[in-house]
Amino acid sequence: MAVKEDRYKLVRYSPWLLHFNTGACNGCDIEVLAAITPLYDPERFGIKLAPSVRHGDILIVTGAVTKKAAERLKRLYEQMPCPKFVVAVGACAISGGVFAKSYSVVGGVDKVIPVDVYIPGCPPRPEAILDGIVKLLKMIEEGRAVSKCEHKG
Amino acid sequence: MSTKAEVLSKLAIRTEVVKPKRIVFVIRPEDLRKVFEELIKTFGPESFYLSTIVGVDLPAENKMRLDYYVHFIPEGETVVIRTFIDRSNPVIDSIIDIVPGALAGECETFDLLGIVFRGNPYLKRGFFVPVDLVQKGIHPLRKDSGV
Amino acid sequence: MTRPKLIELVLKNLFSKPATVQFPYQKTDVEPDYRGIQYADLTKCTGCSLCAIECPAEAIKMIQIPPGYEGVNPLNKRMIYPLIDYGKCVYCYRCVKICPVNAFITTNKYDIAGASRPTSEELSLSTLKKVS
Amino acid sequence: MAITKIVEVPLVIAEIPIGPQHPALHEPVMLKVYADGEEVVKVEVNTGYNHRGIEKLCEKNTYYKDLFIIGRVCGICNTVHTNCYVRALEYLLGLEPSPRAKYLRVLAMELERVHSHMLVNATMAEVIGFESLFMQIMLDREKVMKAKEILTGARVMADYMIVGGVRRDIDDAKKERIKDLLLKLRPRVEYYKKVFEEDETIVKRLVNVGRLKPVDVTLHSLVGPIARASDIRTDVRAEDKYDAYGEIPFNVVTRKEGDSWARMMVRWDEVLESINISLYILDHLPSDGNAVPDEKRLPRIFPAGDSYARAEAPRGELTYYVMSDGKSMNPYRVKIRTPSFNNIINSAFMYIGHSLADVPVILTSLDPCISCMERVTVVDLKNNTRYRVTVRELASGKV
Repeated sequence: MAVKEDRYKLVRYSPWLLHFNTGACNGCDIEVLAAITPLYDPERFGIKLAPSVRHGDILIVTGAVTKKAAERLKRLYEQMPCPKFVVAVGACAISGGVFAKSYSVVGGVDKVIPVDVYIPGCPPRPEAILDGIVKLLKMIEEGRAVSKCEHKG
Repeated sequence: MSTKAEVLSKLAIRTEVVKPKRIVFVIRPEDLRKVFEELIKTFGPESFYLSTIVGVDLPAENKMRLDYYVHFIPEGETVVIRTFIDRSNPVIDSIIDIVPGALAGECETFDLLGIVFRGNPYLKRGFFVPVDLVQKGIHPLRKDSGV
Repeated sequence: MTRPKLIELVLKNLFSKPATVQFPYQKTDVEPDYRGIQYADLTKCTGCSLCAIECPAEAIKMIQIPPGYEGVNPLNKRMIYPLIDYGKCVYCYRCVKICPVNAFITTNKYDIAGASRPTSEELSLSTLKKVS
Repeated sequence: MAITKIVEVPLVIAEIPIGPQHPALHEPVMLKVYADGEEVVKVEVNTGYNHRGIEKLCEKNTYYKDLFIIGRVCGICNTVHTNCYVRALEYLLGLEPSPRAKYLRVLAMELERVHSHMLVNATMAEVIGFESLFMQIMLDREKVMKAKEILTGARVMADYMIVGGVRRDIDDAKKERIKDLLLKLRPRVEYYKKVFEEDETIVKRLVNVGRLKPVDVTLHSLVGPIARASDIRTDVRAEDKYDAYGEIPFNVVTRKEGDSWARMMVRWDEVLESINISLYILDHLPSDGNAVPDEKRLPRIFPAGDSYARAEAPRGELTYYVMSDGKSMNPYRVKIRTPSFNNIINSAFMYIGHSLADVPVILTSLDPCISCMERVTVVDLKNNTRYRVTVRELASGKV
C-alpha cells in the first residue's frame, strides 16, 4: 500500500504529458501546443511535454482513432510506465465526431484503451485542456482516478 | 509560338467546360502520354505543373473518367485534360516518367478507385485503405464498394 | 543583434509584467459570443427533429421528456426533446441556425471536462418547471 | 529490399524511422530514412495513420453536412477549405455573395494565414533547438487567435463560410478590437523576421539546406510558399481573383534562393502582407448587402454539373472538385487535393545527400500538414546506387 502511495506522489508532483495524434485534423494539436505556451504556462503545475513514451505519465490523445493508428495507440499505451492516465481531447477522440461513420475510423479512444478524463470541444480551448488536466490531477490526489494497470498487481 | 488551345485541340476529340470557365479537352486514353510530351516540348517544363488527378466512377456508362488538371503559371489558367477508360478493365499509361509530380495523384487514384497506371513502379495497396478492406479487395471510392 | 540593444531588451523584460495568465485561479476573458455549449429551451421546442437530422456529427438524439415537468410547448405533441451529447458535438451551431423556432440557448461555457461524457439533459430540463 | 543491395555496395545503411511519435512532429507521419553514416541515401514517406476516408464520407452525406466535415479536414486551414468548397457549390448554383460577405471571407482567411505561418515558423525554431524563440512566437500568435475568436466565434474551427455568404457579421466595436490586435502584432512580426534574417543559429541551420530549382518545383508539382521561394510566381489569389482579392491591393512574395531559409522568409513576408490586407479590409469594409444568408432558405439540391474551385491555402494551392447529379441531396463526387498532399509525397527526393540532422529541418520547411494530406501513399526512391548519385546531384544542383 505504501509503495502505491509513493507512486502516485510522483505523478502528483510533476506529471509529464505525452501527446499522440491518432488521426486528428490538427485543430486539437495546435490547441494542445498553445496550452503549453507561456500564456497558459502549465509548468506551474509541473506539467511538461515528455520527449518519449517511456517518460510519460499522462497520455493526451487527439483525433479520431483510425484503424492504422489504433495498433500504434495500443502499443504506445502498453509501453508507458505505471501509473498511467489517458486524456481524450476533442470530439473526435471521445466518440469519433464527424468521422465516426467512416470506413477507416474505429471510433473513440475508449474503444481501444481506457480513458480517465474526457475534454469535449471541437477543438477545446487551451483553457479547457488545462482545466481537464487540472481536474485529472485533483482526481488523482483524491484517489478517484485509479490507473488501470494497478489492478493487474 | 503556338497557344495552348492549338496544341491541345490537335489531339482532342471534343471540348467541354467545367465551371467556372475551365476548358476541358477530351482525348483518347492512348494519347495521354503524347499530350504531356507535346506540352513539355512546346512550353517547357517550367511553365506548367500537374495540379490534380481526379478519377470518377461512372457505373451507369460502365466507364471511369480521369481528369488531369494542368495549371499554366504565366497565364494563371487551369486546363483540364479528360479521358474515359473502360470500367471493367481500368488501365491507362502512367505519365510518371514525363511528369514526376503525377506520383501522388496516381498512387492515390490506384488506392481509392483501382485504376492501374501502367509503368508506375510505386503503386501499392494497403497504405491508406485499412488492411481489412485491402484483403477483401475493396476500392472505397467505387460506387458499388459498399463501405 | 548588437550588445546595447540586447541590454535594452533585457531591462525591458526585467520590469515588464509576466505574460502568463494564472489559469485556473484567474479566469481568462472569453468572448460573450464564443461558441460554447448550447441546449434546447423546452418551452419553445416543438419536437420537430430537424436539428437531429441536420447535425453533421449526429450528436443529437430525440428522447422523451420524463414525466413530472410542466411548461412544455403545446405544439410538442410527441413530448420529445433534443438531447445533445457534448462528447460528440462539434459546436458548429448548425442546429442553432436551422431551428425553425429558434429554441436553442447558446452559452460561452467551455469547461465541461470530466470523467464521463456530459450531455445537455440537465440544462434542457432546467428550462421547465418541475412538479412533484 | 534495401538489404540485398548493401551487399553489392559497401555502404553501411542504417534505417532510422522518424515518427509517428517524434517530439518534433506533432503529427503522425513516418519518414523511413535510410542513411549511410550520417548521410541520407533514401527516404520513404509512410502515411495513412491519418486517413479518415473523407471523400467517401462526403458522398454519403448531404451538401450541408459536408460543409462541416470538410472544415475538419484540416484544423489549421479550415476556413480556406470551407471557402473553396462553398465556392465550388456557388459556381454550380451561379450564385454570387454580397460584397460585404466577400470581404469578411477574405478577412477570415488572411487571419488564418497569419496564424498558420507563425505556427510553422515557431515549429521550425523548436526543431532547430531555439526553444525561447518558439515560446515568443507562440505567445504573440495568441493575439491573432484572439482576433479570430472575435471574428468567427471560435479560436480554431471557424465554421465561418456558408453558401451565399458568411455565418456571422461583425460590428464596429469588434472591428476596432481586431484592428488593435493586428497593429500590436505587426511590429512583433517585423522583429521576428529580423531575427530569422540575422540570427546565426537559424542562418547556419537553414541556409543552403534543401535547395530546390524552379524546374524541380514544377515537375514535382510543388505549390505555395515552396514554389514561391524558388522564384516561381504562382499565387491563386492573384490568378483567380476569387472573392474580394480582385479589389484588394497586395503583392505576391517571391524569392530566388530556393532553400529552407528562403521558404521561411517567404512566410514571414506573407504574414506582413496578410496583416496589411486585413487592415485594408477593416478600413474598407463595404456596408451594402446582407452578409449572413438565412440558412433555413438555402437550396437543398444543386443543379447537375461539375465545378472546380481553387484557393490559396497557407500551404499552397488547394483544389476542390465537386460533381452533382442534380437529383440527390448528396454530392456525386468530391475530390480534395490539398497542398501538403503534393508537397510531402512528391518531395522525397529533396532529402538525399543531406545529413540526418537536416531531415526535420527540410520537412518542417515544407510545412507538413499531415491531416490535410489525409490520403496516402508510399514514396519509394530507387535505392540502386546509380540512381542515388543522380538524385544527390539533383539535390545539390549539379544536374
